[in-house]
Amino acid sequence: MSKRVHISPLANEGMYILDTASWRTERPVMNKEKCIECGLCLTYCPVNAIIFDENKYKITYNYCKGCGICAVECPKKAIDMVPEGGGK
Amino acid sequence: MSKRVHISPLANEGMYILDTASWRTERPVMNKEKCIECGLCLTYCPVNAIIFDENKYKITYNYCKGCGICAVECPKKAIDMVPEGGGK
Amino acid sequence: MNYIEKLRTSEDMVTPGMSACQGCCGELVLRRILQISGKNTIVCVPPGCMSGAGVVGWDYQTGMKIPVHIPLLTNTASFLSGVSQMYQRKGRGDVNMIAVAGDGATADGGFQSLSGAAERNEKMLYVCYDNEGYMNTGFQRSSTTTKGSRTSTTPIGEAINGKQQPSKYVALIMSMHALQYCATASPSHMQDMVAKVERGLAESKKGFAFIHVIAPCPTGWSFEPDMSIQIAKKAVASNMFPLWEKYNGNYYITVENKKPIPVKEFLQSMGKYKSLTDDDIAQIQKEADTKYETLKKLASE
Amino acid sequence: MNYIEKLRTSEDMVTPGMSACQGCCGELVLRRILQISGKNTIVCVPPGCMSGAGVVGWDYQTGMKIPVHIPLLTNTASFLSGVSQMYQRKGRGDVNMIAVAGDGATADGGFQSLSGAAERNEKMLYVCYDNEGYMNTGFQRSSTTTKGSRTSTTPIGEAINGKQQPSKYVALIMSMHALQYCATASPSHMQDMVAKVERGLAESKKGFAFIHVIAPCPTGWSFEPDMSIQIAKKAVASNMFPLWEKYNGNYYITVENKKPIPVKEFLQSMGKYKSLTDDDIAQIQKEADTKYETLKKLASE
Amino acid sequence: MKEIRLHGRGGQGVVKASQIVVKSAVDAGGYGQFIPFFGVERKGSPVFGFLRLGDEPIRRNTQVYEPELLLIFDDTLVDLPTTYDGLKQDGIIIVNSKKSASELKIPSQAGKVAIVDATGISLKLFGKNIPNTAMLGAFAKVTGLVDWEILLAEITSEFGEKNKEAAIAGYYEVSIADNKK
Amino acid sequence: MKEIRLHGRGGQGVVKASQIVVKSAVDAGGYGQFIPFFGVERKGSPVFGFLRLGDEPIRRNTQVYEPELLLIFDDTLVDLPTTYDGLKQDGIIIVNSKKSASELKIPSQAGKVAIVDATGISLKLFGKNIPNTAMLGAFAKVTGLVDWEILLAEITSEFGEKNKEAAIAGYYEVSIADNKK
Amino acid sequence: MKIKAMTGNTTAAIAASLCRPDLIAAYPITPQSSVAEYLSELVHSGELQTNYVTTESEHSVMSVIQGAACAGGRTFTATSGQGLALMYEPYFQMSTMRLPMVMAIVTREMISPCTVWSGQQDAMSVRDAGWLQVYVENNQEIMDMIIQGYMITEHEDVLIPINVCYDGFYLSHLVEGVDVPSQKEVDAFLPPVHFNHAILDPDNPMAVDSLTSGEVLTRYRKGHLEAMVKTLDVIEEVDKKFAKSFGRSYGGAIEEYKCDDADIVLVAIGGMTGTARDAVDMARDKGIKAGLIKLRFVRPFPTDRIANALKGKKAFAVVDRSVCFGWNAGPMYTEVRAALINGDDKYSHFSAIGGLGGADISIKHMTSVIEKLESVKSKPGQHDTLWLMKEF
Amino acid sequence: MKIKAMTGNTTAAIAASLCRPDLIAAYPITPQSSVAEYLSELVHSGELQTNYVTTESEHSVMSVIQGAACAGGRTFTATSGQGLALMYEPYFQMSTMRLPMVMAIVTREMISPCTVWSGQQDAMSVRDAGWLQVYVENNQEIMDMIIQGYMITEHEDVLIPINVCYDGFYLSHLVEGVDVPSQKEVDAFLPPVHFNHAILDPDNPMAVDSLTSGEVLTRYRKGHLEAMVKTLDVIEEVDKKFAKSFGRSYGGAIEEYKCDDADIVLVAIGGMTGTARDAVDMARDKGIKAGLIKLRFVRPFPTDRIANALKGKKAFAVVDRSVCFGWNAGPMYTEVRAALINGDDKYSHFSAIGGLGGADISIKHMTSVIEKLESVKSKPGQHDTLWLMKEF
Ligand SMILES: Cc1ncc(C[n+]2csc(CCOP(=O)(O)OP(=O)(O)O)c2C)c(N)n1
Ligand SMILES: Cc1ncc(C[n+]2csc(CCOP(=O)(O)OP(=O)(O)O)c2C)c(N)n1
Ligand code: SF4
Ligand code: SF4
Ligand code: SF4
Ligand code: SF4
Repeated sequence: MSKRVHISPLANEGMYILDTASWRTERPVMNKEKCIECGLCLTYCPVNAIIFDENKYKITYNYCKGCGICAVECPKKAIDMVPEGGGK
Repeated sequence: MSKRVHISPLANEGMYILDTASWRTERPVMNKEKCIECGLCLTYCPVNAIIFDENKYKITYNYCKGCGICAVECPKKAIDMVPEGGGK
Repeated sequence: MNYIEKLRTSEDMVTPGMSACQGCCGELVLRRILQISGKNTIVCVPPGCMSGAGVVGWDYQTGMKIPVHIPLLTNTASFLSGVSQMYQRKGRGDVNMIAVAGDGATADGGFQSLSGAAERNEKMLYVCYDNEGYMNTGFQRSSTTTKGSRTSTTPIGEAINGKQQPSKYVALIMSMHALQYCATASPSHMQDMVAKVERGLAESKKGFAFIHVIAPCPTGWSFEPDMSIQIAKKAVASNMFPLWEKYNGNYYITVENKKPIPVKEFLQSMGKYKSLTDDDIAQIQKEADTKYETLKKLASE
Repeated sequence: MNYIEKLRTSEDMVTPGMSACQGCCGELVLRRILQISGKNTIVCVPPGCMSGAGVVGWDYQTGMKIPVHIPLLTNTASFLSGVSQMYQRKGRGDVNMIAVAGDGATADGGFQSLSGAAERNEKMLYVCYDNEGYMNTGFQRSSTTTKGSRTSTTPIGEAINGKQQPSKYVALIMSMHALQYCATASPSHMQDMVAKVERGLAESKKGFAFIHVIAPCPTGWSFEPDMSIQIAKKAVASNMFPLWEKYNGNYYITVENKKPIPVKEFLQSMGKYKSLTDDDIAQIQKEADTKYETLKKLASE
Repeated sequence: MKEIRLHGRGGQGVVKASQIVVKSAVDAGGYGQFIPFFGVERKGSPVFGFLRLGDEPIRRNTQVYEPELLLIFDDTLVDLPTTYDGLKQDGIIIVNSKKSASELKIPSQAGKVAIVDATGISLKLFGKNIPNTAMLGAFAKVTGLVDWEILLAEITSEFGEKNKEAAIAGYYEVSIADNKK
Repeated sequence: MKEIRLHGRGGQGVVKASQIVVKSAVDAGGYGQFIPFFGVERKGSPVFGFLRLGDEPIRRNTQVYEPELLLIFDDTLVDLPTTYDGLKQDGIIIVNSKKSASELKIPSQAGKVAIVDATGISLKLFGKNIPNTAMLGAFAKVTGLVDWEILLAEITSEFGEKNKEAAIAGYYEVSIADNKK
Repeated sequence: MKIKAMTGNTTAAIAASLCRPDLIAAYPITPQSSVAEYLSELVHSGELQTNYVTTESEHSVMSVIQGAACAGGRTFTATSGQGLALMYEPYFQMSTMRLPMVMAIVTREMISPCTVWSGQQDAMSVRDAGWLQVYVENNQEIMDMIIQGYMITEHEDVLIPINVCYDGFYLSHLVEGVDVPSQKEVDAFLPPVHFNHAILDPDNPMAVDSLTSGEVLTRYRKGHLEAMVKTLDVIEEVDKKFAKSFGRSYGGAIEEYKCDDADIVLVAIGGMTGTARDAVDMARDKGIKAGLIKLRFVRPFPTDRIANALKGKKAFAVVDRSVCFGWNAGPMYTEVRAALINGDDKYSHFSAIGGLGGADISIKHMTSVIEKLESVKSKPGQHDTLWLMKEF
Repeated sequence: MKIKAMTGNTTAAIAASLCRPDLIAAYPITPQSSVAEYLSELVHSGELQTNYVTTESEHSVMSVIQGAACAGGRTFTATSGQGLALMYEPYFQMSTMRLPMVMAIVTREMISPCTVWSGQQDAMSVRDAGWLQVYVENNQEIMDMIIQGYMITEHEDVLIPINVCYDGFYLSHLVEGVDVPSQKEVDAFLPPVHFNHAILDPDNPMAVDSLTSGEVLTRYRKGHLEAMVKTLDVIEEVDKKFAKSFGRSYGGAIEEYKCDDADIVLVAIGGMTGTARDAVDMARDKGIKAGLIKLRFVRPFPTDRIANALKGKKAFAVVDRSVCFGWNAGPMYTEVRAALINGDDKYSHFSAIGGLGGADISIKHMTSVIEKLESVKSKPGQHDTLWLMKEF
């Protein structure tokens, strides 16, 4: 913890980030075959764990909480929730 | 002033009445000839200085402030505002 | 009994000599409401001209024949909620619970408390007498003050001319709460007002009733005291202050206004609008039209 | 750029790891709004789940890439008014001023402050994410909680069953203020929501913009986290949460609902309504119908 | 330092008049202080004010209990028990009235009594009873406590020419007599 | 008086478990006190609790810095520097784990180490990881600080039969070993 | 009676419900929320027959209650921190209208910095708003003082509302055994509500809180202050009555612990007192002649009892869980000093401040206070404020 | 400079406008209203270029200002009584966020009983909310302390908001000559606003008021208290600077009047001080060795200066225009007692309370205090509270 005392209470020493990935009991796995790149999963992911990279939608797992919204909302059922085998 | 001290601030020793009649510079005078006993003056008098007594509308002067509303609102112009000659 | 009979036979609950100004519609409204509600009433009058005029008494002398309290500017509806709840609890739901509050206590300082009580549908009749300003402290602007109006905090000046924001239409806002009864009234339309107070009281036994009454103020608005009722009439006639009510979920325009007079006629009848430009007047006209349009839509089948 | 392109190319302003629950729509809404507004933004997040989840930071670490403050539960709109006024004064009217506040901070504790800022037409975009309760303190009832809902202060009991009062429809109430822009939105209708946030931001440069967003809460409402968007969809489809906006004084229903599903379908998809009787449901149905009727009237030409 | 108490009714301009006296005193390089009484100010209700004038800074911040001078704007007020209260031995009373000193129940300790029909002046000039500027004229004449020219200038700049006239009328019309014991 | 510290994660039932221990102690006529740690309680974030049991009234109202016993509901927590902090010489550690003592980096001052797969028991019985009642079984067995019958009764009345089963499983499955120095 | 393990908040809720309130209004706030929740459960289940009002804010909570009290009702609420702050306007009016009630303050640190945790800053900062304030040590005392509270506040010589203040989290969330009296026992102890010295009632019309002149207002203020003085006796009287009925006694406005032969004395407030007891005992074991004053009532301030308890001592320190901003010290330290002006002793003394914003006050902290006292006891005068910071 | 006769409220408005505030927010309340009105006139006429915000309540006034201060703005407001009470929640946050500003408190008695008149109860009761508070004697001091106030509050060692408290009606409506500095003179004295220690700015993103742990919060509190201590020096420093520029000096946190050889001392606060000066002089004329301490700053409390000023005196009394409910005395009397614990003197002393709810404090009242002091000066110890009631 920084020993600096500001005059007013404020925070500007880096980002406060919680390890939300550890909450997952299931992880969303995208079936690239079925995916039509509609992007709905990205729009609905509360965590912004889904990114658009090299013209493809991809799930990242650093913060994905495993809520399963993407799987439910995917119109092509291209995302499966599979039990976590631990780790990220 | 009463020397009684209540526990909580409260007032129950008679009515607080201001001498609003003394404000009058003009007094409303009703012309009984013109009056059709419609009662509008009574309904509009903010002070309730107009009463209905023995089937007639009458102006009382104990508290009448002399605003002149009754005179303006009387549909028959039966009320005149006349300069106060002092006294009630 | 017609309304005039009612008024002439009912007892005045307020001290005969209270120091509201000559021609004050606030005084008129206060007396009428309490005449209708009678002795079996508890009334709250928050800080404002009415309480300032002595109706809550001075030292050990009271200003009413009925129990009266001056709550805070900010808590009339919640204070009265507590009283009302206790009376319901005691099985004394028959007692009328009435608040008579200015626009400041209603739409500004006490607005949250009011909205909360409406949401809880507390059993009371809350009447706002709207003189469009904080009169008791010297006519400062309130949220209900009409745009362009001169007040002591929105004076007429070289740089800024009167109030800059349009009026907050507190009646319509309140009507969008799930309350029991909501209405507007004008002392100029006494029959309508008496009927609404009676209905409001009846509905207040079931839930929250709100009545918004226009209360022209000769002192603040700058007109002769004898013109109060005339001014109120023009407010209605010009749709600056349309008369309507809402109950059982439905809106009704109670005094239809087929041929409204131009707002200009209303505005020019008093001093506080004397520096309005034609543009200002056009804008106020538009607001009045829109207001009435909205009400008509809401009141449509 | 369509809305999906916008969302996939814009930067997330919020800490990647915030502790909102799995499937929380509040988090979704917060991230989306700030993605759209971008770096040139100052945001206020009053006490509630979002600030509690870490977006205002902890000790010396911040939770956002943009300036963020946690005002009081009671003063978000007025605090932000002050910030906004200073930025106007500095000639920096380009900076987006955004509040993201729960229903408690909006319709209850902060309601007066909100109504006041709307009346002054302060330049800001105020977004209420409505999860119908005080979630951060453990799902107590709020004024927007739907009638019959179980909350931790309106539990299901032998004597009293859930919340007793209907929901306070804060969007419609706010729309009756003379504000710049007012809308409702749902995360399930993302395109509509993005458009409204964009319009709201544009309008916020001229005055007060208010958006009321439904934010289903798996934890408080008792449903599986993956159903959040489905629930939001049903809220819209059943007219529990119709989508509309008001600007330039006109109301528009933005997502017309010709064939609404019964509210029962919505209500039964979660635990908090599990003790509703058929009567309760019928009443909620009626309220939803009335709400939609009112909106249709207001939106009529 | 002179301690003066003013009595009037709401609407008669007691406060404004006193402020002008203080301004005049200050403009002349002297010291003055005025404290209005803080009741429920309503039209017609009795109004008090406490005025002090002197050559040294005035420090006390309190009401006047033992005035050397009473300025009474409304002769109906002489019936109130408090009006003459505390008047110093040989104190001066200036009263707006058409009545005579005896009708006004002037207390014995008064030295001088000055009577002016300020209401009459006001009604003549303005058509209503705002006696304050006429009273100021009488005050200047009777006490000499303020510079007459400065006072007139202040009155003119604050209220205009008509009021200057009223002040001048008050100055000349006031009748001063020793209080017969 | 015994001072105990509990470590778990939000959602694992640390608070509930501790409350049951205190209840059991009180029901048995003894004294107990539990203070949960007051952080931002969110799912998955580390949770602490401070438990005291004794035969005399417990007066202090403070956290536990030098526990005689550590109850660890989640073995991932042993990596945090604070978990083993302050453990008394010859103190006891009860940990929910499948791992061995050496993998758990048990500190040298520990006397006894008790390991139970409470998560395994919970998953088997409930299909999810709520290890608290199994941990209570292990706790009862290892420490003897609460009356086993009363504890079981409390668990049953609070959580039902399934949890009673879990507690019993924990009781029997826990393996206790001396910490090799 | 039956001993049950429960949290401080549950205890408060049960205590309130045992006193048969007519009306409860509450608004949730950490760490008070579960009081509001538990009471709503009792009401929704039908166990408690009371009018329970859930308002939109604490300002309205206090206002609703004020209305109910003006109709003669017995009322209850609980709040914390910001809730109390938002209540301040009607809070001040409640006491100056002399309306009796019991309000629990689940003490919380004040914002800013942003916090939801423990500390007594909220209650301490409003101690000059005319209420009675008692700070309690454990859950049993929460129970007992809420019950006693109604007897005190409704006592005809008192008629001043009372705050029962207990530490947020450290008591509100602490579970321990509480001797819960039965409804019958409480009914036997506490008479039904009966005050009506100011009442809104069509059968007895009056203006409550008419506009008041300075002279008359001064009389009301004087009456209020004198009632505070009398309250000091009522506190002792009710404590004795309570002891008779329930067998527990708290010694009135302060409690002295091992003070008789002490030469250094610690003053503690609220939940930290128990910790201080242990620390004092430990110091005694080491031969240090330490004693303890538990400051229970802060309003009325027990000036004389404190001065007596400290008479002849060498040194004292007050441990505050809040600050007095303009004094570089804690508020109770300042007031204890003020209590000592008439005595003959020259003390060594200092202020200790700890436990802010959820921080703990540990045995070591208390011991450090005692050690500092021991080391300065022969150097009369004021010593630096001791900040009880991070664990050593 | 030019001497003009004006009311205290006009003085305050002009003083504020001379300090070039970025934003003013205000809500009318008796007796403050004309401050809000006069400022709006300046703004509407175009004379004053500031953002003037008229809110729906005082809670929002303080909140709008807080927002503006978080954007680096210099701000002003004035309030009274209930307005201050309603503001309490953001008021506390303003100081603990360490946001500088000047707020005039036009002191007013607190409700209930219902009143709109003078008294210092409003400001005194919130003195433990972290603000600086100075009480002034006359209109000139209103002018000067608002200007000094900005220099003090924005001083880098301070950064704590300040209340300039002046008596409602007795100063707010009092007319007297005030030396009004020119804009140029004020500009030369007061640097443009420059603080940005906590700022909401997209070019420098930070979280202002993040959630904070107890340990870190304690550091902020400690910093706040230490800044209060430093403020005592800053007050003297600014007073000297001001004297250099304007030729008027107030002596810092307290002013001693004829104390040197006094054996009895009166302590006065605010507008009553002038009356006390006259009473002291009159007593001196009668051969009574009376002196006076004018207590200017209440926060930070000038403990040492008071103790020094009273060193060797026989008796003192503090005249409070407010009450301290739990002490049967006035609040400043209590704190002055606390200031004296380290000295060797045995004083005769008592609390005097007067001027509540608009009541006057007359020369006779002050004289009665002096006479009582004279009569008890050789009887060390505490004497009964003296209520300054109806004129004798
Ligand atoms: C919290 C608070 N702020 C300010 C005031 C001062 N105040 C008393 S009456 C009043 C005006 C009330 O206006 P309104 O309700 O419109 O009534 P009116 O005077 O116009 O009749 C104000 C601002 C107050 N009493 N309380
Ligand atoms: C004056 C005040 N009272 C109570 C609280 C406690 N509190 C903090 S967050 C919160 C609930 C906020 O609810 P809402 O705005 O709906 O946001 P949500 O938690 O649902 O996201 C409450 C009541 C507070 N911070 N301030
Ligand atoms: S499971 Fe939830 S958090 Fe993870 S990627 Fe899908 S929507 Fe996002
Ligand atoms: S003049 Fe006015 S007060 Fe008098 S009777 Fe007519 S309406 Fe009433
Ligand atoms: S100022 Fe206006 S509202 Fe107030 S009493 Fe006078 S006329 Fe009535
Ligand atoms: S409780 Fe509800 S609103 Fe709060 S973080 Fe969890 S899901 Fe979101």
